[in-house]
This record gives sequence, C-alpha cells and structure tokens, in this order.
Amino acid sequence: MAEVAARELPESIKPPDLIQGGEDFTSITNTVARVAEYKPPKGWYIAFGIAVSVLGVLLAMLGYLFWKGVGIWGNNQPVAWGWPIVNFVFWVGIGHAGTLISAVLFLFRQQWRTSINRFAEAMTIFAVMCAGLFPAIHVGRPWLAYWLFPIPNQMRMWPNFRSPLLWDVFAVSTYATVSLLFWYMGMVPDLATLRDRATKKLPRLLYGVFALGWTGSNRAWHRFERAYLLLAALATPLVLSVHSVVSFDFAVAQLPGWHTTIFPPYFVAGAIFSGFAMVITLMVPARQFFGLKNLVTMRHLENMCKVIMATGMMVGYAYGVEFFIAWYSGNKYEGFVFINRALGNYAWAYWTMVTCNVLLPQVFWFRKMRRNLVVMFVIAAFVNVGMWFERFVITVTSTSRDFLPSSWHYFTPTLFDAVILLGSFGLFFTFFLLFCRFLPTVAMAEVKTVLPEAHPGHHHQPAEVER
Amino acid sequence: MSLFQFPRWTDKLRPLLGVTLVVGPAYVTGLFYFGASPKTTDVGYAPEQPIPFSHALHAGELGLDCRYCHTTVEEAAHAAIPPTSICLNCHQRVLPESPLLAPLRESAETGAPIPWVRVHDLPDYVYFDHAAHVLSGVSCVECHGRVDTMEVVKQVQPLSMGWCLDCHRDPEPRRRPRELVTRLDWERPADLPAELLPPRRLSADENGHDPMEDCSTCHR
Amino acid sequence: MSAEPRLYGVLAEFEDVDSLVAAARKVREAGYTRFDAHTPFPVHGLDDAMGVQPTILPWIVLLCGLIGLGGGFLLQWWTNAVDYPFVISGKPLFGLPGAVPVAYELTILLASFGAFFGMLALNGLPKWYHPLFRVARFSRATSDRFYLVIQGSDPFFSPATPEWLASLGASAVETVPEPDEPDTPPRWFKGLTWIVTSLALLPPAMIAKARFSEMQHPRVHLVKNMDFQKKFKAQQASPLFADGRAMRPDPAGTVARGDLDPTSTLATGRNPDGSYATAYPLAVDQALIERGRERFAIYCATCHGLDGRGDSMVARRALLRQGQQGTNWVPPADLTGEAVAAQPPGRIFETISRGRNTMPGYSQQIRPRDRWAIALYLEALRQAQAGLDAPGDKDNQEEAGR
Amino acid sequence: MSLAATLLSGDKLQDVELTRRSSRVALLVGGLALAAAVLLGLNEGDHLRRFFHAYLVGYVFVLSIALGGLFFVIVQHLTNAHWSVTLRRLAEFTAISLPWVGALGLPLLYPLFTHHGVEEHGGLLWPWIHPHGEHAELIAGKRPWLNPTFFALRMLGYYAVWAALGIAFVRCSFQQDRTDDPAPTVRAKRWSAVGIIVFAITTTLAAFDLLMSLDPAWFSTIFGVYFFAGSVVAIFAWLILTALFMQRTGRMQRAVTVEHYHDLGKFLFAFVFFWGYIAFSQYMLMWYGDIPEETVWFAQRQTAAWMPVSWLLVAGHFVIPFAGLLSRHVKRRLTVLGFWAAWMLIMHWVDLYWLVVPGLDSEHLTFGLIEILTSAGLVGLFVAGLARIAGGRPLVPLNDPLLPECLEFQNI
Repeated sequence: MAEVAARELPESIKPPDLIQGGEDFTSITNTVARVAEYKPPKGWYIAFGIAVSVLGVLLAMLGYLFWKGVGIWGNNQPVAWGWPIVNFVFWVGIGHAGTLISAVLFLFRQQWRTSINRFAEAMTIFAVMCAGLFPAIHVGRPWLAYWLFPIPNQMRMWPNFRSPLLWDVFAVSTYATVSLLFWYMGMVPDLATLRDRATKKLPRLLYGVFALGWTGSNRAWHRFERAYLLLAALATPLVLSVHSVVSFDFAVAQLPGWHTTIFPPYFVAGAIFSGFAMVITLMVPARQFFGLKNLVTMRHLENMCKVIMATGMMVGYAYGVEFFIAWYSGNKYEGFVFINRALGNYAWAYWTMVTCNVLLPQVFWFRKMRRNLVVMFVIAAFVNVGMWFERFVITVTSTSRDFLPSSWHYFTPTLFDAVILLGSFGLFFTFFLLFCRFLPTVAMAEVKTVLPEAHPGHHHQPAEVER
Repeated sequence: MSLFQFPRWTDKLRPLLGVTLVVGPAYVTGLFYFGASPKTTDVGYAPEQPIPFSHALHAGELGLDCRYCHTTVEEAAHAAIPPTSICLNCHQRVLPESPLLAPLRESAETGAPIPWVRVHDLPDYVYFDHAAHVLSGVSCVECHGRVDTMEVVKQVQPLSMGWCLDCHRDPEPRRRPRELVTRLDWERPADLPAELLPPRRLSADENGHDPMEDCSTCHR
Repeated sequence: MSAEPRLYGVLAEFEDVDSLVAAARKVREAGYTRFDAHTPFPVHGLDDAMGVQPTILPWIVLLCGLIGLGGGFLLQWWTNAVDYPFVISGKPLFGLPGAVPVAYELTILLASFGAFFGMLALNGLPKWYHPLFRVARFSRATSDRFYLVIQGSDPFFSPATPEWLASLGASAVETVPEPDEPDTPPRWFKGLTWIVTSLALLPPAMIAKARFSEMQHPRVHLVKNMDFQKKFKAQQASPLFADGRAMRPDPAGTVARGDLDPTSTLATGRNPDGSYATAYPLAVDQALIERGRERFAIYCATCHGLDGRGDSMVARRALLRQGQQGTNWVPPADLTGEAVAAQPPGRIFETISRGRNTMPGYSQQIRPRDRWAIALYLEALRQAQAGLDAPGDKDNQEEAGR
Repeated sequence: MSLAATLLSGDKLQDVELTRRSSRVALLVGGLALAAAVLLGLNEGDHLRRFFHAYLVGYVFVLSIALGGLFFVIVQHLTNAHWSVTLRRLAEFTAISLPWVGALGLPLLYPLFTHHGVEEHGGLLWPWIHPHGEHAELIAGKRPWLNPTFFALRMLGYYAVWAALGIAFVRCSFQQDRTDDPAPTVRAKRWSAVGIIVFAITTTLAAFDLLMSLDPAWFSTIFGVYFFAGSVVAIFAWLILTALFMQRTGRMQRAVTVEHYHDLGKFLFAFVFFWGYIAFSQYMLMWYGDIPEETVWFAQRQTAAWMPVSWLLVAGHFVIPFAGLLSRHVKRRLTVLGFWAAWMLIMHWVDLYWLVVPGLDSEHLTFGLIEILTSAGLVGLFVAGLARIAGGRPLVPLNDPLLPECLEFQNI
C-alpha cells in the first residue's frame, strides 16, 4: 500500500488539489466569512453604484413601457417575437450553469464544484429573475400576467395547457423555485456559521432567522445530505427540461429554422455553454476582489474552460447537423432559411454567432490559454455575446423572412429595446453584488468536506453487497 | 458583552409559522377571490339617477311593457334608453309641473339628453346583443333581475364572464316562449314543452363545436 | 424550586474528526440513545458510528413527486378537456405528449418541496432557540470544532457521564443547563399578534359589507384601457358634435337601406291623391294580426287598455292625480267605439304615427308595418267584441288585399 | 510489479482457455443460426428482403454495443474518471472489435448493389437505390449523398475512423499494462478530446446512413443523438452483464465491487432517462408540428400492427426500467441489476427493430424466427470476436495510475 500512495502522478490525470495554500477548517471559515463581515473594498461600492443606477434606468424604462405599451419596441409583423424573447432565452440560458454545477456535477462526484457552486447558484437565481422579466413585460398588459396560472377566476377560464408558452411558465417558475430552494438549503449551514460569528445584534438576528436554528447536528446533517442529494437528482432532469421547454416554444411551430427536432438538446447545451461563460465572467474578478484565490483555484477555472469548449462544440455540432439536414431534407423552405442565415440580411449576426461560439473557444485547446485569466475572461465575454446572437439569429432571421415575401421585414431594435436589455444587467448585478456582500459566497461546509482531514482515518469498511 | 440570543419563547413561533404558512396563502387568495369578484365590486350598484324614476311604479304597478320605453331591444344589440319624448308621451299631461321632473322639462326645452347613469355596463371588449338574446327567449329578468319591483335600479347579477358562460353552456333552463320575455314575474313551469321555445340562434354543430363558447362570439 | 438550574445535557468538544467518530461509537455502544454530534460539515462514517437509521425522506419525496405527476395530468385533463373543452389549433382536448411537460415540471416541483420541507420537518427546524446556543464555545460548531452532546434526559445518563465523556478524548467537557427563562411570549408580542389579526380581519369585513350592500359608486375598473376603449357605443356622449351625442341622425333627405319610401302609402297612410288608404298596403294574414295584438299590448294598451276601451292602469292613476302639479289628463278614446270604427285604416295609421288631439305620435316607437298591424288588430278587436268575423277571414281576403 | 498485482493479489485477471472455448462455441452457434436464417429467408421468396431487414437490426445492434464501448473508453479518459478503471478493459474489448463488426457488415453490400427488388421497393433494404413512388423526385435530389458507391465508401471511412480510434486508445491501455510510467494514460487522455469529436460526427452520419435513410424522404436532426443514446444504454447494460459473467465465472473477484455496479446502474438509469428524453423530444416535436412529411414516419409505426411495439418501447425502454432502476437498493443487488441490464439490452434490440422493420411492411408485424435467428447469429459472431480479442489478455488495466482510486471509491 505504501508504495502505491507515494507515487507521483502527472498533473493532467492527478485527482485535483481543490484547495490551495494550506487552508484548514478555521481559515476557510475566516476567508469566506470575512467577506460578509467587513466593509467591502471600494470597488464594490463603485460597482454597486453603477449597477443600481442601471437598475434605476430599467425601472424607469419599464414604467414608460407600461404607460405607453409595447409599441415602443421594434417588434412588429412578421418579427413579432423580437428582442424580449431573445433576452428571455439568453437569460434563462445563463441561469443554467448554476444548477448544472450544483446538481449535475454533484451527481457526477466532481468535487471541484464545491468552491464555485454557491456563486453559480446565486447567478442562476438572478439570471432567472431577469429572464422572467421579459415574458412578463412582453405580454403587453403585465398586470394580467397572473392569467397564465390556473387560478379559479370569475371568467371561469383556464390557461391553454396545449400551448408551449404555458409549459414555459411552469418550467421557468419551477426552475426558479427549485433553484431557490437548492441555493437556500445549501446555504443554511453557512448562514449558521455567519450567525455564530456575528457580534452585532442585527446580523445575528437576521442570519439567525434564516439559519433556522441550525446546530450542525449529525442527525440533521444526515437528512440534510439526503435531501441535498435528492434535490440534486431532481434538479438535473429539471435543467434538461427547462431549456428543452424553451426550445419547444420555437420548435413546435412549423416555421423553417424553428421546427427541427435537435432543438431540445441543442438548447440545453447552449444554455450550459453560456451559463459557464457567465460564471467565468463573474468569477474571475470576484475571486480577485474578495481574496478567494485559494478556494477558487486555477484548476476550477481551467475545468470551466474545458466545459465551455465541450459545450461550444456541441452547439457547433447542432449548427452543422441543422445545415446538413436542411439540404438532406430536400425541403426548399428549410434550405432557404439556412442559406439566408449564412448569406442573407442577417449574415453578420450569424457569423458573429459562429465566431464567438465555435471558433473563439477553440483557443482553449491550449493549456496555457485555459490558465490565462485575461484570455478566459475575454473569451467568456465573447461567448456571452455569441450566445445572445444565437438566440437573435434563431428568433429574428426565421421570422423576418417568412412564407410571404410581401411581408418580409428587417427587424431593427429601438432605443428602448437596447436600454431594457442593458437595464436587465443592472438588475442582475445589483442582486449579485448584494449577494457577494452579505451572503456566504463559497459553500464553506462543503469545501471543508473536500479537505483530507474531513475524513475519519483513511480506511474504508469493505462494502457490503446486498443480495 | 453578551451576544444576542433568540429567547426561549421563539419556540412558540413554530406552530404560529406553520399556521401562517397554511392560512396566509389561503387568506390572500380568498381575499382576492372574493374581494375582486364582480359579486363584490359590481352587484349592488344602484346609482342615484337625475330623475328618481321608479321602475316599480311604471313597469310594476302600471304594467308598462319593457319595450314601451326600451324600444330597440328586439332589433338591435343595444337596448335603448328612452329619449325624453317617450317620457313626455304621458308626462306632457301627467304631473308636468312636478319638481322631480325638472330635468325632463329642461331636456325637452334644450334638446340635450337627460344624463341617465348607466347601471349595467359591460367592458368595451365584450359584445352583447340584446336582440339575439331576447329573440332566443332569454328574458330580461335573467340579467337585470326583477326590475319591476325596483324603486331604484340595481345590478343584481355579476355580469362576469363566468356568469355568462354558465348560461351559454346550458341555456335551456333559462329560455322561455318569446312572448313571455318581458313578463318578469313569470315562473317557468317544470314541464314547459320544448316546442314552445323559440329556435336558438347558436347551437353546437355535428362536431360538438359550440359557437356559444367561442371566444369570438363575445369578443370580436 | 431549587436554585440548581435544570440540566440540558453535557457537551464534549473534540479537535478532530477521528476522535469524534471514535467517541460517538463508544457513546452508542454504552447504550446512550439521546445524544448527538454537532459538526461544521457532514462527517462520513459518523452515521455508522452513531447508529443513525436511514431517513424516510426519499419516500416522502417519491410520494410528493407522484402527487405532482398525477395532479399535473389531472389538472390539464380536467381544465382543458372537461371544465372548458375547447379546440385549439386542431389539437385533441387532452393529448398525452402535450400534457407531459407541465406534469413533469409539477412532479419535480412537488418532489422538491417534499425534499426541502420534509427535511426541515424531520429535523424539527426551524428552531431558533436551543440551549446549546447559550454555550460560548459551541459557536465553533459551525466553523472548526466537533461536539458530542448527551442529553440529561437519556435513561443512561448519570452524574458520572461528563467524566466518562472526558475520558473519550474530548478536549473539553462542560455541562449545559436548560436556561431559566420563561417560554411564554412577551406581552408586546401577544399585543402585536392581536393587532395583526384584527387588521387582517378588516379587509374581509369590508368585502362582506360590499357584498351585501348597495353602492352609489361604480366598480373599480382595474384595466381601464380594456374596459373603456377609445370608441363610441350607442347612446354615449361625444364631445365631437354640438349636440353632444355619439349617435348621429340620418342626414336630411337620405333614406337608409331597407327603409320605406317616406311618401308611400305604407309610410303615410294616404293614397297618392291625398285620401286615406282604405285597404292595407300589406298582406293581411293571421301573423299580421298576431303582430298587431302584441304591439297593441305594448304601446297602446298602456293608455287605451287591453280591451281598447280606455280603461288602463295609467288612465286610472292619472285621473287620481288630476289637478296635481299641472296634471291635465284627458281620458283616452274608446277604440272600439263608432267614431273609430268609421275611420279607414289609413287614418288610424296616421293617428298612431302623428298623434291626434292629446295623443302624442308613436312614430319613433312603432315601426310603420307594426302601425298597420295595430290598425288591423283594432279592426279584429272591434269585430271580436261585436261578435263578427275577423278581417283576416277568408271571405274578406280579396276585399282587404290591395 | 504492477499495481494490480499489489492491489488485487490473488484475483484471476487473465484466462486464456475459457475465452478461447467460448469463442469457439459462440462462433459455432452464431454461424449455425445465421445459416438457418439465410435458409428461412430464401424460403420467403422475396429475394432475402426480409432477411436483410432482420440482418440490419442485428448488425446495428452489435455495432451500437461496439460504438458504445468506444464512447465509454473515450469519455472515461476525457473526464479523468477513476471509478471505472477496472471496468474499462471490458469496454476496450468491444471498442477494438469494431473492425470485426465492420467485417460483419460486408453482406450488406448485397442489398446495396443488387438489382433485385429495385423496381417495386426501390431497393432490397435502402429504397433510395432506385427512387420510386410519390417522393421519387425528392429522393432523386439526394443522389449526391445517397448513392451506393458513396454510401459504401462512407461506411469504409467510418470504420477506418472507428478502428483507428479504438486501436489508438486500447494500445495506450495495453502499453500501460507493461510499464509504471503513466505516459500512455496521459497520451490517451490527451487524444480523448479529439476522439470524442470525431466519434460524434461519424456516429451521427452513420446513424443517418444506416437507419434514417431507410425512409429517404424522412429526416430528423436529432436522429444521431437518438441512436447515440440507445448505444450508451446498450454499453452500460452490456458492461453490467459482462462484468457479472466474469465474476460469476471466477474472474475479477476483487477488481469489481458493488460500488462499481452501483455506478454502472446509475449510468444505465441516467441514460434510460436520456433516451426517453431524446425519444420524447423527437416524437413531441413531430406530433405537435403535425407536418405530413414528418409524421408519416411515426404514422407507419402507429398502425394497428405496429402500435403495440411502439407502446412496448415507451413502457419497456423507459417507464418500467425507469421505475425499476430508481432505487439505490436495486443498483446494489447484483441479480436484480443483471435482470435490468438484460432487459435493457432486449429493449434496445426492440428499439432498433422498431426503427428498421416497419419499413418492410407497416401493415403487418413482421416478427419470427428469421429476426431472432439473424440477431442471435450476429451476436454470436460478435461474441466470438470479442472472446478471441479478450483471450489471454488482462481483463483489467494492470498498471493504470488511477487504479488505487478506483478500488477505493465509495458511493455516498
């Protein structure tokens, strides 16, 4: 046994050191809790100021939108689904990484997730909030959005459950709810840590209320872990379903360019792709700011780069298969749509998308690039742009050239479109910065389990086979 | 310095929390369900009119037929509010100097209509056709109630979509022979022969598709 | 009451996982049942050492998931295929593929609720108060220390327990008292509860009042722009015209489609030479008489009475008011009398249309064809009262026809 | 001394005789079954049309297992997985059987190039050989892709790529057996990223060619993923069964523990779900879109004769095994797990049968001895090849650097 344990493995296949810098239980608690306990760096205030201002602009714009109506947008026939739906799909996609990291990687025993999952889950929730905003304001009379839910009413009407838009309502709201539960439940032990460290009354009261009286009891941990595993197991098919349902919005229609069977897995891959890109975009500066470099290591970032490359390739695969089948099907409408995408009036958008989503991530083949913070930040930003354009290409190119050439129309967004999209980032970052400031940004309890000293001894009982 | 600790009585909060979690949503839902229901907001609306016209006297005691004043009800979607001249048919000679009828005199002189306050008002996105209903044997009383007993006209039915649908899905019990449509006090006998009922304007086709429930029947 | 505070249990602190697990195993082997370990993270192997039984949580989750699945299908089937069946885009009222997504999402939603709330309920959370929180050193239980607690209520607990626990490798052992404080909520809290409850009862009371009382004010329209659209409906006011009416009269000199020629006998009751029409310009039949009877009952019987003799509720009541507030009632004519009987139908028609003596004209209430029908009915009424044949009878048919 | 010798001392990890013997038995049984099927097929008097449909089912069945094995090997390297090290060799055997599987495909050249049945059906197996019927013009437009010569060349290309991938990865693994230096494993890992891309493209196109072009007017962009999902289900079922077989016959006693089975079971469960997800997505979108050119394919499978098979697939390939494999106890009870693995393999065969045979005659359910014997024969020949490859070779990677982690891991 001894010589086995002593062997030195090459870096690329070695089980990763997930925590660096000789951290132990105490120092992990200190590192993470310090963020919430002390005044944040000046940069935080500047960023928060900007975010809140942008959020203010969004709210003003929304007020104006409600006052004037959706006519202030660029949407019109035949591009009735323009900018707001693009933004919706974009934000929902970003919201996928959180639950993927939390749930799917948890099930795959990818322990490197422990340092980043809290971050990613928070991002998910705020992204889903932004996503939910767009369909809500897109219905025209947002105060009637409750009609989407099957609530008994004096009209004695029910929502039309055969509509994919209603499936969306259920999928996205379920996703938001489950993500919130998952995030909050994982946070309860860490909130208890903050509670126990707090010295002032108000933080102690507030953290205490939300920590629910967690004592770290092992009997509670037992059920907690089982609940966490079950939630992960439930959230995994949920992640698959949410973007699949979003893809159904398009794919059940008979519009060429929308109606294609690969949409569900293709959208899921794209969602993970953009979600991971967003995690990198946020994580690179955040670990720098809050001194989390030993917990969120280069290894984490490198792994995320690999996931980006893999999902980028899956998206590229879908682009390719769509093109091939557009020809193979012999359907001239399908063929036209794809030729139009690549060479038509929105070719610039199409090639932006291909460049950002398929070509640029190829630099991650090189280990050096995967470990270069600037490179990964820039590529991740481009992927965000590219994935926004993917939704734009799907939504707009297909509708702007529909079956009736006389109604062809070139969609141009208005200033309000652009400002509302920008404003949604204000919403996102406001919440995100508040999260960074007041909540445990790293799952302390989980990170501690990754340390070697968290495991009693180094021996195992022989597994019992149940027969 | 002693740290803040949750006092022991907070344990008592747990059942309270549980009750709130169960009762709270039900409370809010119920509040909206009942509070925003037309039965709360609309039924019972009995505004003061410029002339205290009594339907109980005119339609009830004097036995004026509804159509004497609301002349278009059998022909048009809209059941007309009578013009001043119809009032004057009688009131030229009956109580012409009554102070209560001052607005009537004024209207007759100036030609400006009397500003009657509308009681039964559907939202503008609803198309309602009085003629279609009346000719199909739906009595005034089904929607307006016993106007012939009202001193002041009051809304007695919610006029909500669900209420409309109740009848649209099962209209037969609410239909009557056409000549009895304005007989507000008529009570339907249990064994009313179907052949006495007027033919229906709309009914389900052979595929079971019933235009009575089409969106575009009322929202057009 | 003794001054000695009641004992909650004994708390032992451990520096590392190994000694905690070993101690937990010994505590269990010693027969204790009411004990627990408190750790900053889940320690694997501790369940085994403590003898923690697998939780029933998965079954709760499964049950909740199945309720979600069944409920989801049931909801969609009942709402879309039973309660409001409606064909949309040629889809069946309830199609299994189309019902899968929502049922699927509800399965996951309810199962997740089961996992989360089930975990909380099984763990007895939230429980903000705990005697252990009063122990200063226990605050490290959520950071970097490991604790074992044996409750004083354990049947095996004895005064020697703390000492024995110390011998298991604990770095510190201390007894935890049950804090001596009341468990009844303070008065301000009770007061607050009362106030909140009373305030909460206020809206339902207002709703109840609104339900059972009359209102002067029209309903609150939440969606004004839909309830009141920018269009004019019949008999609404309009600021666009001097008379303030949205409905416009026909322009002078025009005849609406389907309207009568205003100079015809049908519209005037007179022949082209100016004499009263003596015959009906319409086909005289039973239906026309019936129509006449109906219209007569609506418009004429008001004053003239159903028998046409002038005895009506209006006439009686008007006579009671005679002289009051300018009432100057002239009893209506007896339509069955000789004077009226002598008049040709055209003259009756004209009387209805334009009025005569104190009778106002009814041209705006009664359509021309209906006026003819009333004139015809009058004839029938008279003949019926005189025991004669109705004018629609076969003998008179040719004579009456134009 | 190898790691395995230290960690698994006393375990039987190599057995020349038994594999040789089973190879011979499988060859004999397979050959006889196939011969009998040919005779029965000739007896049908349809120029072997039914036989070749049955042959394609069996052939794609073994191909999907072999491809699944290749995928398993690549993806374990790609993710640096340690749980699967002792199982990887079993998958590697199926991966390098791909050239042999390719050889088993040679009889399919007959329906590709013969002129029998061309006039009435468009081809003995693939009807685009001679476009006919209402879609003749449409199908003729696909001639640049769908013509026998290019088809055969493509197949050759796919097999060249698969063989190259299989041999490359397995050679690394064999080299690792002989040295303590982890370089071969590192090399395999490095190539796995490229390998998975090449694998994805070739498998997709092969699925389009072999199966989707059976109805050349029909198309579905998800079809490659659908075939892939079925293949992965097949390989996990196959690995469970082979591991059980090895252990029940006294080999690999310590190398494979219940933890490994538990993980295999989890993946089997996951991919049963994944298959259901992909199959549902494909069905749902066509059902909802309701465009005749797409629904005709499902309509063929929802005739009175084929509807029961469609329902069998929904229940047997998804609902029942999903419920059956849900519990962790099932995955740790080897007999039960083995039952579900066998069940899934059979259902995977039904899936392929459902893809291929309705094209033969959608009015009647064509199922009989020919179908059974052909598939049995092909599985026999496949197993014979596998046994020959495995014969004498170590059954686990003896020196894999992650072997200790593999033996240590425990499910929570």
